[in-house]
Amino acid sequence: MLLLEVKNLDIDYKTQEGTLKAISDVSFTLRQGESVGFVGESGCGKTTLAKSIMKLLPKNGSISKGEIIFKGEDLVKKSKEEIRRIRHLKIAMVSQSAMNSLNPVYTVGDQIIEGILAHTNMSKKEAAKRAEEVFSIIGLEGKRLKSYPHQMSGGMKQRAIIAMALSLNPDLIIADEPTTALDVVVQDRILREILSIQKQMNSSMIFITHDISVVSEICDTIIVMYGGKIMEKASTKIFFKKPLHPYSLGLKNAFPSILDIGEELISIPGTPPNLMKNLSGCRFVERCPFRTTLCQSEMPVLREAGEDHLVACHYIDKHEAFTEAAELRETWEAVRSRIIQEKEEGA
Amino acid sequence: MLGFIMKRIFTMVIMILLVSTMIFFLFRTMPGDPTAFIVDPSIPKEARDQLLERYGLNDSLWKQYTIFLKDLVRLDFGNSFFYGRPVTVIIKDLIPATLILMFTAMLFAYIIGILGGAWMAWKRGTKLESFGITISLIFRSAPSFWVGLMMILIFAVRLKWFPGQGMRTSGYTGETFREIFLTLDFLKHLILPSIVAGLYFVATPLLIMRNSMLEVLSEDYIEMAHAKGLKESKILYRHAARNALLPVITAGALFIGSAMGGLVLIEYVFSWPGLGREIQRAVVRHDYPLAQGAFIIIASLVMFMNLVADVLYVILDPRISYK
Amino acid sequence: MSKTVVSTSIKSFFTSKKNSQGFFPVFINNLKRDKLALIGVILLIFFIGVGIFADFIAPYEPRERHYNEEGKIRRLEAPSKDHWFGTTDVGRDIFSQVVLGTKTALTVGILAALLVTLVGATVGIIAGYSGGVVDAVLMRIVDFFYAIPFIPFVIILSAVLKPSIWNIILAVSLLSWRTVARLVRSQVLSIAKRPFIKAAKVAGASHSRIMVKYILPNVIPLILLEMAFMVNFAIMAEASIAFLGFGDPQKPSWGQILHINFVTGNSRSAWWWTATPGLAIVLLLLSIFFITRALEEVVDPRLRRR
Amino acid sequence: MDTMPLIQIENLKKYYLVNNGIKDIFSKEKKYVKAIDDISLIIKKGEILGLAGESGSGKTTTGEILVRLQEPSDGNIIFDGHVFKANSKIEEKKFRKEVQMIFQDPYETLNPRFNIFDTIAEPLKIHGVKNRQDIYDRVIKALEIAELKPAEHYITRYPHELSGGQRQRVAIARGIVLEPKFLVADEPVSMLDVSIRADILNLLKNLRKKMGLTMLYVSHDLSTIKYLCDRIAIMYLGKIVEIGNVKDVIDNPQHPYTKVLLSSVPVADPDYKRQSIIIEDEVPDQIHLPEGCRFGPRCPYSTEDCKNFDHTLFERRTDQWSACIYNEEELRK
Repeated sequence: MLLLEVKNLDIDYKTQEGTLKAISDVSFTLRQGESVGFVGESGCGKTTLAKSIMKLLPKNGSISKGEIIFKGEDLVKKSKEEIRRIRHLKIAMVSQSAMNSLNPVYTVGDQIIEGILAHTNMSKKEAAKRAEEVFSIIGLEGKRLKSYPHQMSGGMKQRAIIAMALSLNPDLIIADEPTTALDVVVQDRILREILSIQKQMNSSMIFITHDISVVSEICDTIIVMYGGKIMEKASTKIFFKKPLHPYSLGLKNAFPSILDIGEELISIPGTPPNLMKNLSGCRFVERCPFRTTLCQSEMPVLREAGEDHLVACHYIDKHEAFTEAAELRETWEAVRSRIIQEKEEGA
Repeated sequence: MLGFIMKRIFTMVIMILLVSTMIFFLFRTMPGDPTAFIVDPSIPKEARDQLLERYGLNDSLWKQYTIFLKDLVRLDFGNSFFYGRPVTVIIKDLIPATLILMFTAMLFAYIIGILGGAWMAWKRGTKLESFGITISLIFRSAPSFWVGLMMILIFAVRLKWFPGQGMRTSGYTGETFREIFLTLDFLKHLILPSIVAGLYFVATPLLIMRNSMLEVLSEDYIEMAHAKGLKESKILYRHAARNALLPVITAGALFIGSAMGGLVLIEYVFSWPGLGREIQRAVVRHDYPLAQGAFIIIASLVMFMNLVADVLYVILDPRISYK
Repeated sequence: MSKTVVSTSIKSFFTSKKNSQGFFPVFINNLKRDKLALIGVILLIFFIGVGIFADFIAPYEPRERHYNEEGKIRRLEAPSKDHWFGTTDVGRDIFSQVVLGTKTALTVGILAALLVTLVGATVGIIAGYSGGVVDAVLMRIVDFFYAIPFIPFVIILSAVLKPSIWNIILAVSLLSWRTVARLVRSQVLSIAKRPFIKAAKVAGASHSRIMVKYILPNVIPLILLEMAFMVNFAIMAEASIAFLGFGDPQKPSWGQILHINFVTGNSRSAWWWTATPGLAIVLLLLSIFFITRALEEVVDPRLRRR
Repeated sequence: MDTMPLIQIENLKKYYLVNNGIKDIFSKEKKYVKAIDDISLIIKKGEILGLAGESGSGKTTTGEILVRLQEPSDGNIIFDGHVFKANSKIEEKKFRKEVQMIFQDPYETLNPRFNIFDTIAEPLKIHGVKNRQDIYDRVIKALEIAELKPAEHYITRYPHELSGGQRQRVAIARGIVLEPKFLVADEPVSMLDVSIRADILNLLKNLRKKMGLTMLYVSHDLSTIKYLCDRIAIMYLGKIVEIGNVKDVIDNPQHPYTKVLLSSVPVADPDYKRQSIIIEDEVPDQIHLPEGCRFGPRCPYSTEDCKNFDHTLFERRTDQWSACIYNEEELRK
């Protein structure tokens, strides 16, 4: 059953310099119990996308087009009050900087109970009991509910935030870089806990991260974003064996792994596109080693490239040749010289 | 907590000593007759010599200083030249009038300032906000004494709504605290000066609350509160305003000193029989013992209120440990 | 690239200091957007003009007594064609007094503000950058000056010193540098923690070089903002002191006009005499407050663009 | 490769006094945070040493002491034959010229009020280079080595006009313009996007090749250390717990803490099953350190003997030293 269906979503930010098209024409679906990982560089729109689902965009941001259908209803059309009732109860958030997501002047318990009371008829006592339950699920002692955030370590705070998100058994959890600020040992444990709870409760999850390896470990599906658009979507099993989009191929080269045996890392030359400009072609065109004139004029749509595999590239059929060429350093060096040359011409 | 308060009281006492010492030496550097500040130059020579002896003014500066400190500890500031009575007795009668005016005005200013500041931050970017800012800047630009004069002109002289001077109608005599301060007559006299003082005070909490609110509203825990589906009013007051208050209190503590100064002017304009008016009169009358005593008491009051603000801050912010 | 081309371009690197994120471009840009700030600039220019040319603008000597055709003193006359702001109880022209008062207000305001920011910024930068004992000692001194109530202190001071605007400037400076020092210090503390300061240290920059070339430029906007506030504070302080009767009797000032108005008991009847000097103070201070709004956005980028 | 040590650290300590409030003034017992507690290290000429550990391990403090951003509480640093004792200020300027540092945050590492030319020329000016042509040439050269091409395109820019990766390159150009012998890089890529991290890592590798630089690379990210470094030292609560060649340590960790760290790193391969060791994730606070082995309370292998352990490094395999009383076989039991 489809839990969430995002259709042709456009999100703009109004800034002094003009309109920034943070998200353009993004569509994807999410099944009950499925977890999908969004990866991409900073500014690719992944956080904006997550916030838009909860309608938490900053004041200058707005959904200019598209639908967000959650359990059959379009969230874009809902009133503020209707959205308020959905937040936390149906869609809960584990936010990016958990360190600062707890109000320093209230105890952690108060903040969890407050969220429960806002959506249920529970008494304060019952809510406190529920808070204790979720604390034990996530591995925190009940007496910790009486702690203030500054009395807890980073890992504990992150756990408290997760407990808060779980407190009403939401259908969908949106986790925005939930472990980025944590040390690797703590990160590992918390990721395991998130994964096991999500499977236990059969809730769906949107997981946002810049760390592709985390997605490989905890998500069923991966969505690669670039410049406000989806470049590739696939089940993680397929994607990590056979990425198809040139950008994904580049990422694979650039990513150091602890298992590597000394192959040289190759980065993708250039910088992401300026989303203030009116971009007509493929968003990756500036940095793509395989571009043609078609790529510069026309944005490719997401197309089926295999089972559970969608790619936004005009030349999916050439992917074998691309994969081979992408492993070579020269392929990307050519892009670098091209960019330097363009700069010199520009100057 | 007790330890923290003890520590603060300790620093306060040190500060009072320092300020008093500064005043002591300031008077000693006075051009002309350095004894004039403590012994009325107009009294007969013999009596004068006796007094000089009494205060050790013929002794070394150090000895004089120790006598000054001893007297300070006993709260003995000598006799007023003008009234001929002990300074301590005169000041004791003036303190309640000043404190009542101060607290009424502060209360008025902080309630309006905090609510208004929170509201202005919420209305960020609208016409209402610019209007609010402009109004508060106008009040910040207007000297309190001038606003007092204009208020008297309009509300006391032209409209005759309120009395324009003093704190009781002439002819009324009261002895006890209750007879003086807990009367309708007193309240009527209190209204104009406390409004003027309140308007003078209000800009500080208002503008700081607004800026602090703006900062707090961009914090992650506010977004989290939205994500939790809390009602807007709850986010605004329980989460945002509660945290935004902290800088207002800090700034409030620093502001008390200048607030006290503003009060001197308002007391003067409204002939309000408080410490502020008396210090002005004492200096005009060359009544130095009274001026010195009043100054030390005013400075001590300011420091005491600073202490209250600090304690309040510690109570409101659980992050501060008061070990 | 040929050698000659290089050397001309080198020169431009050493001389051109264009900074697109600089202070004035942002400030000017804010002026364009913020109409109140623009009004402030116009008003301030007006007041500065009046202050500079006060002696030409004032139609009469401020202490000159005016008589009507019948030879009587023009006592307490409401505003008229001859006397725009009316006359005092002894027939002096209030307009001339207010115009000359502008000069006093601006002199006190600007000089005191310069002195205060100079001392305050120096102390703030040294305390914030040095830290440790130096910082602790300087900040205790700041605390001490915060404990002294301003107006009462100036009253006492005027009992000791002769009333003159120089003593008022001195008193204002003595007691207000602490505010600037405190604010500058806290900003320096946050700047000093930033890695580009560490990088300068690693490169071997001396403490004085870091303070002058790295920290100072980054606190200049704050210092200018505080300077503007200090101008206002000093003008207000001078007016207050003069109103209490401790002003410089030689220099006509707005506070002094109000002092005479009040002690002669005319503040309750001669509204023109009460209102006009006060309005002058309000307008001058307001113009500066309006300008500071545009400055504030330069100092605190968080206030920008929302 | 020259095997002479460039840097030798002997018994380095950095303690911070904890000031807890008024009561402590009267108590005699002083509390310290032991950020670095008696470490000794050798960095050979031309070597890149990786320093790894979680936050609070003391790795950044070590880096900052090596460039003298902080003064050590105790211990010696011998740099290129010169001994720097704690709190000595000899030959500071000469030392500054030979040791440079790259910082983590590319957005904070450059003075927002300097353009790129001024930023890179600054160290030259500080060290008394006056000739304008000379300054210009060296700035351009540094930019080119840092692969900011065309260099002329960048010199008039201000930091806010550049991307994170470009800023980090500017920082590197500033670091190498004085042609130092030793470079400390503190998490230089952790705030950069994945797609450009490799560029900076490759650049650092090339610097060694081109300029013979010796480097200390401080990072929590074991995979970048594996990519870049020759040797690795693992720190835990102010102590070095394991040190050795990168390949040896990562493929055959000897210390239980190293094993835990390595097993916690996620791997971008859905089929790869990590063997994972679950431990208590709360690190003891740095004031009340556990007795004996500091990792003892969290260590899955700990025994009573660990509480009496006096920190020593044992050579468990060739050139691989571990601070655990048990060797590999004993741990396996």
